[in-house]
Amino acid sequence: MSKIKKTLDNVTILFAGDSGDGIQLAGGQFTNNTAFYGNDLSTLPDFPAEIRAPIGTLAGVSGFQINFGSKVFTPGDNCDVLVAMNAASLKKNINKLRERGIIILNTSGFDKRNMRLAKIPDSDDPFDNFDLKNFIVHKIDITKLTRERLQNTDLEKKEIDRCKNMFVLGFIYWIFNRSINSTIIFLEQKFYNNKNILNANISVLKAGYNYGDTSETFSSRFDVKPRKMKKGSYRNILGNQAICLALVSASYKSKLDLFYSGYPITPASDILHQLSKYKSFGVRTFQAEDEISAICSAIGASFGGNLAVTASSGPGMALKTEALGLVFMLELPLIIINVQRGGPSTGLPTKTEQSDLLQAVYGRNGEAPIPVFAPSSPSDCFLVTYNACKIALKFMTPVIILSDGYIANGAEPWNFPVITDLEDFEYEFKKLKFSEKFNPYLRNENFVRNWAIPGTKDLEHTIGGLEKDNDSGDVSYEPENHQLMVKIRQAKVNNISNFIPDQKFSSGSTNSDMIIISWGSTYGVIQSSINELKKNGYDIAHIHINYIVPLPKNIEDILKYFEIILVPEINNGQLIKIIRDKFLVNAIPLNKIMGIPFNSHEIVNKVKSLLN
Amino acid sequence: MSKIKKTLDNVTILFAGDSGDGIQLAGGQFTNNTAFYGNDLSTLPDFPAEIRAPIGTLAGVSGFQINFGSKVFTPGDNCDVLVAMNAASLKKNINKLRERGIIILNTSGFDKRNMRLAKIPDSDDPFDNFDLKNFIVHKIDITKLTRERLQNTDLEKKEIDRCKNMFVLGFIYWIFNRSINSTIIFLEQKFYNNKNILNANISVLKAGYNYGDTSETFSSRFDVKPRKMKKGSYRNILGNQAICLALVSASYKSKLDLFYSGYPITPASDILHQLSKYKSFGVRTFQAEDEISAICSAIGASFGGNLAVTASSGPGMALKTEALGLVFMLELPLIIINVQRGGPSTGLPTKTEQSDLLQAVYGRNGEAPIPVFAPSSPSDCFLVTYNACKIALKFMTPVIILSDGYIANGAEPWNFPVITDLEDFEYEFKKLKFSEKFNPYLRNENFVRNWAIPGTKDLEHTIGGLEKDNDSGDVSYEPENHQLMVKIRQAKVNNISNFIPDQKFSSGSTNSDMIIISWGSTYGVIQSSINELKKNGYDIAHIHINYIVPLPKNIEDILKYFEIILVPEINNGQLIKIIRDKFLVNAIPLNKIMGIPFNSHEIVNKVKSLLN
Amino acid sequence: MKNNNYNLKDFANDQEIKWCPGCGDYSILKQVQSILPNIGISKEKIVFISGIGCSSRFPYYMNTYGMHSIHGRATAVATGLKSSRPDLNVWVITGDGDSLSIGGNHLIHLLRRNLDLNILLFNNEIYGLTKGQYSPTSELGKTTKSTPLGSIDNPFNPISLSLGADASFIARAIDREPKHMRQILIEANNHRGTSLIEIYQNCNIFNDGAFSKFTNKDFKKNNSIYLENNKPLIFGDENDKGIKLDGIDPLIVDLNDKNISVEDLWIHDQKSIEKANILSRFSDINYNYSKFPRPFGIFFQKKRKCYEDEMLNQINFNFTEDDLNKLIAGDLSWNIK
Amino acid sequence: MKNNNYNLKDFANDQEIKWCPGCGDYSILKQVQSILPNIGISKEKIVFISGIGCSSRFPYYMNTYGMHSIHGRATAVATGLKSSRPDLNVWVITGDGDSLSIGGNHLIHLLRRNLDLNILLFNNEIYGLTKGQYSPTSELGKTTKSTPLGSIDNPFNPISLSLGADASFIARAIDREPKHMRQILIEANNHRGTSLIEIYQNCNIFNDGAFSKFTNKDFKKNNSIYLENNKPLIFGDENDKGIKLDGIDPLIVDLNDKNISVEDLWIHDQKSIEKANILSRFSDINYNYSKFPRPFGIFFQKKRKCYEDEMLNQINFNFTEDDLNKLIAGDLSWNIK
Ligand SMILES: Cc1ncc(C[n+]2csc(CCOP(=O)(O)OP(=O)(O)O)c2C)c(N)n1
Ligand SMILES: Cc1ncc(C[n+]2csc(CCOP(=O)(O)OP(=O)(O)O)c2C)c(N)n1
Ligand code: SF4
Ligand code: SF4
Ligand SMILES: [Mg+2]
Ligand SMILES: [Mg+2]
Repeated sequence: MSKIKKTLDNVTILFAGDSGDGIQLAGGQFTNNTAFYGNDLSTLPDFPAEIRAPIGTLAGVSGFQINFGSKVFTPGDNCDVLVAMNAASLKKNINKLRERGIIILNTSGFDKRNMRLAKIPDSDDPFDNFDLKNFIVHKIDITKLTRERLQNTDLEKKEIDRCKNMFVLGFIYWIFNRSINSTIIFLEQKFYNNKNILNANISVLKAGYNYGDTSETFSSRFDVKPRKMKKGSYRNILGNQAICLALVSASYKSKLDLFYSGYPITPASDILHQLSKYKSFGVRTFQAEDEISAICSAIGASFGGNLAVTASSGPGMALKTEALGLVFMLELPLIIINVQRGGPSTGLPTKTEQSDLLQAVYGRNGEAPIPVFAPSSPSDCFLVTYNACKIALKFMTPVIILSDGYIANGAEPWNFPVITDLEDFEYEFKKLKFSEKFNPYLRNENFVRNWAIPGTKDLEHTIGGLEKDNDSGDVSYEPENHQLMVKIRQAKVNNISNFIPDQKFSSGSTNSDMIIISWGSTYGVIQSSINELKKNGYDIAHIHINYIVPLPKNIEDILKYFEIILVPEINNGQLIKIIRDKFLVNAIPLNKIMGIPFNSHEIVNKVKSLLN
Repeated sequence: MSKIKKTLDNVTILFAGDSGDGIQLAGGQFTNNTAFYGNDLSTLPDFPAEIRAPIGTLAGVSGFQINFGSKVFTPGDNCDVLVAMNAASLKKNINKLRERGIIILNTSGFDKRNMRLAKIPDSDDPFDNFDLKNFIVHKIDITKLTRERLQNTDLEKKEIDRCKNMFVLGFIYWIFNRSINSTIIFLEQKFYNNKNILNANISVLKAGYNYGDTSETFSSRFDVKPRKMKKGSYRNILGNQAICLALVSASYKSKLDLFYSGYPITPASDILHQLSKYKSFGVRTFQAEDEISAICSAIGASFGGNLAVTASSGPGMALKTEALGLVFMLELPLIIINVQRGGPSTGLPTKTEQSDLLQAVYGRNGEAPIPVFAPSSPSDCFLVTYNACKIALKFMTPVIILSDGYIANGAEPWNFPVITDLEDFEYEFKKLKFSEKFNPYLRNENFVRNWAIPGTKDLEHTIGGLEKDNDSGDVSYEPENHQLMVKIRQAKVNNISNFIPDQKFSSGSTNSDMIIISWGSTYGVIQSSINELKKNGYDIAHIHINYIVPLPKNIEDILKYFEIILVPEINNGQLIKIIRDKFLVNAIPLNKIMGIPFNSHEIVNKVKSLLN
Repeated sequence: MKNNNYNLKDFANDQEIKWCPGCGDYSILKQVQSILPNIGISKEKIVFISGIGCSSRFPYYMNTYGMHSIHGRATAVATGLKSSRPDLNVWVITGDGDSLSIGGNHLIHLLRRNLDLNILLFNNEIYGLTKGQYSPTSELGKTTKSTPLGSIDNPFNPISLSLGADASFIARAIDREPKHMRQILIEANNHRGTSLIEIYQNCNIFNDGAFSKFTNKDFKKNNSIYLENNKPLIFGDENDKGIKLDGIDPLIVDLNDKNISVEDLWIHDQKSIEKANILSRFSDINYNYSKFPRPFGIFFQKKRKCYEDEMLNQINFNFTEDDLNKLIAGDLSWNIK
Repeated sequence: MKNNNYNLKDFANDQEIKWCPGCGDYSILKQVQSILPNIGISKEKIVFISGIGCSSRFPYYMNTYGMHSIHGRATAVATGLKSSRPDLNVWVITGDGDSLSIGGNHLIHLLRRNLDLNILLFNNEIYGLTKGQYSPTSELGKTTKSTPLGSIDNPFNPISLSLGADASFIARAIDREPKHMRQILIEANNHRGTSLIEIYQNCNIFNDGAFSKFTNKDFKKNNSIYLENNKPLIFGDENDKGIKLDGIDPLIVDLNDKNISVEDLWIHDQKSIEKANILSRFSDINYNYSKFPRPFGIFFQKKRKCYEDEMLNQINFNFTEDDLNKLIAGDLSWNIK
């Protein structure tokens, strides 16, 4: 039976089900397939906070949202397609579906038990409890169909039921007119030593696909336009992955061994996990006893001449505060990554937030300015991390990278580089020239001190956290010297603004109606909001700040063209404090503190209210 | 022989010598005597950084400066009288003496050995190395005179030499026309079980006094005008002492046991030392294994219904960061005192600085606003600490007190209160009313939650650092609830501005030529600068902010009268960032980062340059 | 000593329990809830303080006072609470990561100070909450998320470490032996001083079967030995093996051997630090004891002064307002009239 | 093994030493500077890492590489340095406050991990740099600035604690026995693994005479015992006392007694963890050993794998740029042309 084909610009699908339903795997497979197909895309996983939340409950719902098409900035505000494997997942997500959106329901997930677990009142038809009239609903008994398909295998019921996600995936592939081959290859790798399970999964995947063909369910299939991407090699990438790849690349290009030290914490742990798989690339990873040991051991490694890195999140970053002061005083290179999560305190460990900015900028005893950089998307993590390594080594300074949970676990296509195309590093280990007197705190024209690593003859010296004399490097409590050193260390950091790119407009120009200033993971949603606003005739400028300390030199120049300055942040207003202090402009905040990203309509509405 | 008497408004004396010379003791004695005499006064001790720096060296010089008279704000910029017990102490301090100032020299401290240790070139007359022509110099062989006086005692030479400081003290008493009785009483207490030493000290003290009478040294004696103080009882007080007395008083008035937990660190340790002597006032002190344990144990005590307090400095404060987030989330009362020192990192442990302000205000992960109060002088520590306790208990919140090394160790007369006159406390332990449903996060009209302490029947509950539901107090990851809670916690802190005094002018009015904004230990020097400026016809307004988070409500109103706003700070510009951000005024910084306080001429010059 | 006619349910609350189905934590929760009705302490006097980890969610499920604090610091929080409120009955709930990784220092300091409280160390030899990294008790060579090629950290022996830190009560229990666990919980609570119980707890998601040697019917009796004070050390499928001390060296002996009599065996003596030290190394691969069974029960117990009592001894609460006024006035004050 | 013709002066520098005159730190500095010329390692390969405290100023006075880090963290810094630079010869300098109070956790973790470095723990039973508060090794009842009524914290026994943490080399020395100290320093440096030496150090300003029992000529021989491997435990003014093991219980015996022969005495065996545990409690008032002499020398030594070696074993540095390009490209990539 042939069906109508429609071509669309963008589609957002939300896969939802119990955390045991294999939602993340199905979502991940669809993402890879989509990327391969050439769509632009952005994803947002939503894990339950508990390791194994009780089956069937609202707390146990796992979600995976993907937005894909010809131009994509965010995982999508509302979704076009919602897959709900059980009652709880429908209850939790139904409000995210746009009007006339498509719902695919696994009817056996709506039995009495599931309804009770989802705390939905009893009724004859379970679906009476949902207001489905504005949606296109497809009820499929996926559980039953899967079991029927596998009834002649040796598998246990539990194993059979675990294949349900392949049915959904196959069906979705069919709807979007895709080949199932990428997933077959994946399954072959995953289950290469268990043929029974492999065959079952493939069989159900095909069943799902064929169900589309044979059933009367859909009256149309969709083609989603691929993105016109510039020439190059692409892959999908998560933010934490990109950080790891940047670190390994920086290690290779700088010819310094990579030493990574961390203590597990959500959502930074994956950096430790991934790097510990890179031992074949000369990477040392150290799971320290706590975050203090993590940063201190990294400081030790940096002293020894390694490219040293540590990462953490909220509470763990707080613990690194004292040692951050030390490494600042030592003037040793160090990369500190904060994958931010909802705070304060333990807060909302599995949710995203941008609320550690002021801590990064100001949160130390004494005058201790440290460069702070922030990537704007998963793939941008590569560039920002790589540049952070370059700056850390060139300027003998710690650099803080502020990522967040949304970037860390979100995926997007990435036009990845080859190693030879990456910029070279500029730093050197001090060697003594003939008859020179050595002082570890002697500085070059950029105020950068000598890096003399243990093992180098004749450069024996001791450094520490006490103030030191500018001339000799010895400990000094002299009043004038202290002031001089504070000013020099500040000047060194300020001077980095001469080595970072000038601030560019992401949208608009000095002639635009107003300007939006943003940083971190809000980049995508602001871009898509501005595009939407453009359709309504608004001309909005946007600068997205990747380098927060020091700021690019030309920001003041840019801001003077604007009367209306909006600063949207996923916090209670942090960057805006810096902007107002530095430039004395009446910037206006837009804040969302819900552990989740902005929706574009929130930005659009705010902009409209400011301009009308 | 009778001599001329002169009456002066103010005098500054700097006692200086080797750290073994008993300088601090002599200075302290003179201070008490001076206070008793009715002078206003302010003192500044200057300890060597080392425990026992090598005798006779520059690093070993110990100093004690006292400014006293009819109205005193600071320990004095320049001194009128310099006592120098050895060569190093003269070399180090000669630049502090005003023109035509008096130098009293202990000649035997200028022998070859002492000159060598002070790194002064050899010459026939040691005094050729100093440019003394602009001063009135009195050379006395104090060592010799002391030894002669005690030659008939059984004391060892070491013990005899240790009495030198009494000679100086006696001599100074004579110059300023004082009775030596207060010191005799002190000595009797100190050496009550060693009569030999006692008699020797008294004898030398008298010798010094008599030396003034009998020698031809001075042609005039001085009377320094007492301050017209308002009626009341007075004593001398150091900043750290005042904090301790405020805590004990607050404990008594609030009827809560005091639990103090700390880990030794300069210059906060004395709070631990002093409170541990107050066990007879129901005070528990706990020397924790580190600062993390110090704050966490205090949190435990607060949970148990104590008035809980912890104090530290620079590196130790940094370590408390994570737990500060916890207690903020728990919404338990806690006093955290930061006696600031020179930073960053270990920095300049024995020097003063105001550079932890931004850390106190912003240095935590997540949105965690905590009230920050700062005393302006040693005696002000009492009021600010007492008020911090009141606010902490009334609002169930941690409060950070920012003192500094200068306030901690500086002395001034204090018009102390009697307990009955102190304000009462407003807080209550929750008790369950009949058939009420209990929720620990239910709030009163000031957004303050219930304090239900273990041991209270029927109020069993668990609190923690995860976000919690506004209605039930249970853990909650709901987006809207998180935003609500962040806003409520912020509103609670903001609302405290309704319960702190309105900002008053310390000098000037809305009609003044310009305004100075300050906080912390700069109060005194700014006041004296403004007085000096007044003499030159300048009318300068001054507001000194004791309550930094939240700011008094009327600051914006005040600032709008001024075009020139100067913010002097002993850091690289911190309060000014908050002022500029909040009020968008082009405040101008004046910064000194030398580990020492401002001199008034630095302020005066800056003001003049701004107004001319 | 039954009090207030409590029963288990009085200590449970209506919070939804969020541990994975099958997690060993459930058993521990239940045993604690079972013994509390009988310890003679009113509910409102009982406080559970935890750090962060799966195990540390425990206080949420208790109908008592509780605090879910921060990672590794429950011991420090409890120290402040107990020393300022000696009237309370305080329990610390902690995991192997919480207490031995980030919280190691506070733990050993609490043990040496000896406050009268009970520490339940849920040892699952893994980080549960952060989804499966190795912990300081994970065995050498373990592959986990953070050790794909196997761990290279020699694990702590928590019992040896506690002995070294002068703990005054040290015991071990296991989730699958509820009766034994209840008995140990009661003894720990009766002990005046800090009681540390290491409880083996199966994390069926990230480290399933870590303790199957001691739970599997087929071989648990050969791999474990249950200590009873003043009783000989006997174990084995048929209670047919014993342990003897040859001078300072323990030997495993066969009780079927006619030359061996029960009288010759090592008699467990909870007061002996020397014996406790050797016992703590049983089955430790580092010390030639790998063939020995793993001991459960009370290793060591010692009377020692409690910190909070000594603190209280130094304090005087009976001062008058006048005393305080004098303190404020100091030694040297003057009046302006 | 003499190398590079170094002598003591090569390891001293021109920095002014800022310890108090008479401080025990001077002796330790000198002994270290004396042995370094002979350990066969070039000066530029030697690194001293310290925390904060009087003792921690040590690196400033050494003409080697050094870092004066932050309070309690020298062990953590050294862990990162040694594991990433196994070629270096690393020494940790720390005080009793630095290593056992704030730094206790990093210390025990370093001991269990067993990196090949040497820890010199300057134990003066006081906080020197902060001017005289009690430390975790101060004796019960001690009055100090922070304990005007006497301390109530049971002190750590650093040797027992280290044994509990699985240290692979544990020794004790004292500032006033320079020759013995040098010998121990050399043995510690020769040991592959973490060597902990507790060095008694007199703080003549804030805790003068804390160790006079072991330094005063009149009674030091009765109060201390110097351990030598494979030698019997003998001490006393006239070498007239010995220690015997009665089963598991040590006894002090009089060698003048004719019924006692040297053959019966406890033979020191550095490999025995059981014996080391008992030795560590000698003279400990908590355990009925208060009459026993305080041991000096090597308590325990054990061969165990070093962390940095195991780390290196898992690492491969021989990858190509192509391998790296493949890693970046991942399993699934595509080209847009
Ligand atoms: C300061 C800090 N660092 C890290 C974390 C992340 N974290 C939470 S629990 C945990 C370890 C859990 O292991 P364990 O203590 O053994 O408890 P379990 O979950 O196994 O019961 C970690 C590392 C945190 N919450 N806070
Ligand atoms: C984080 C932090 N807390 C506290 C201090 C203050 N402090 C410096 S040294 C020291 C203890 C010194 O004692 P110890 O380690 O025994 O060394 P000693 O001076 O006796 O050699 C303390 C508490 C600090 N520098 N940093
Ligand atoms: S992850 Fe492991 S320890 Fe945590 S609740 Fe699940 S089974 Fe229990
Ligand atoms: S205070 Fe004590 S430990 Fe510190 S240098 Fe002086 S004598 Fe040595
Ligand atoms: Mg665990
Ligand atoms: Mg010490």
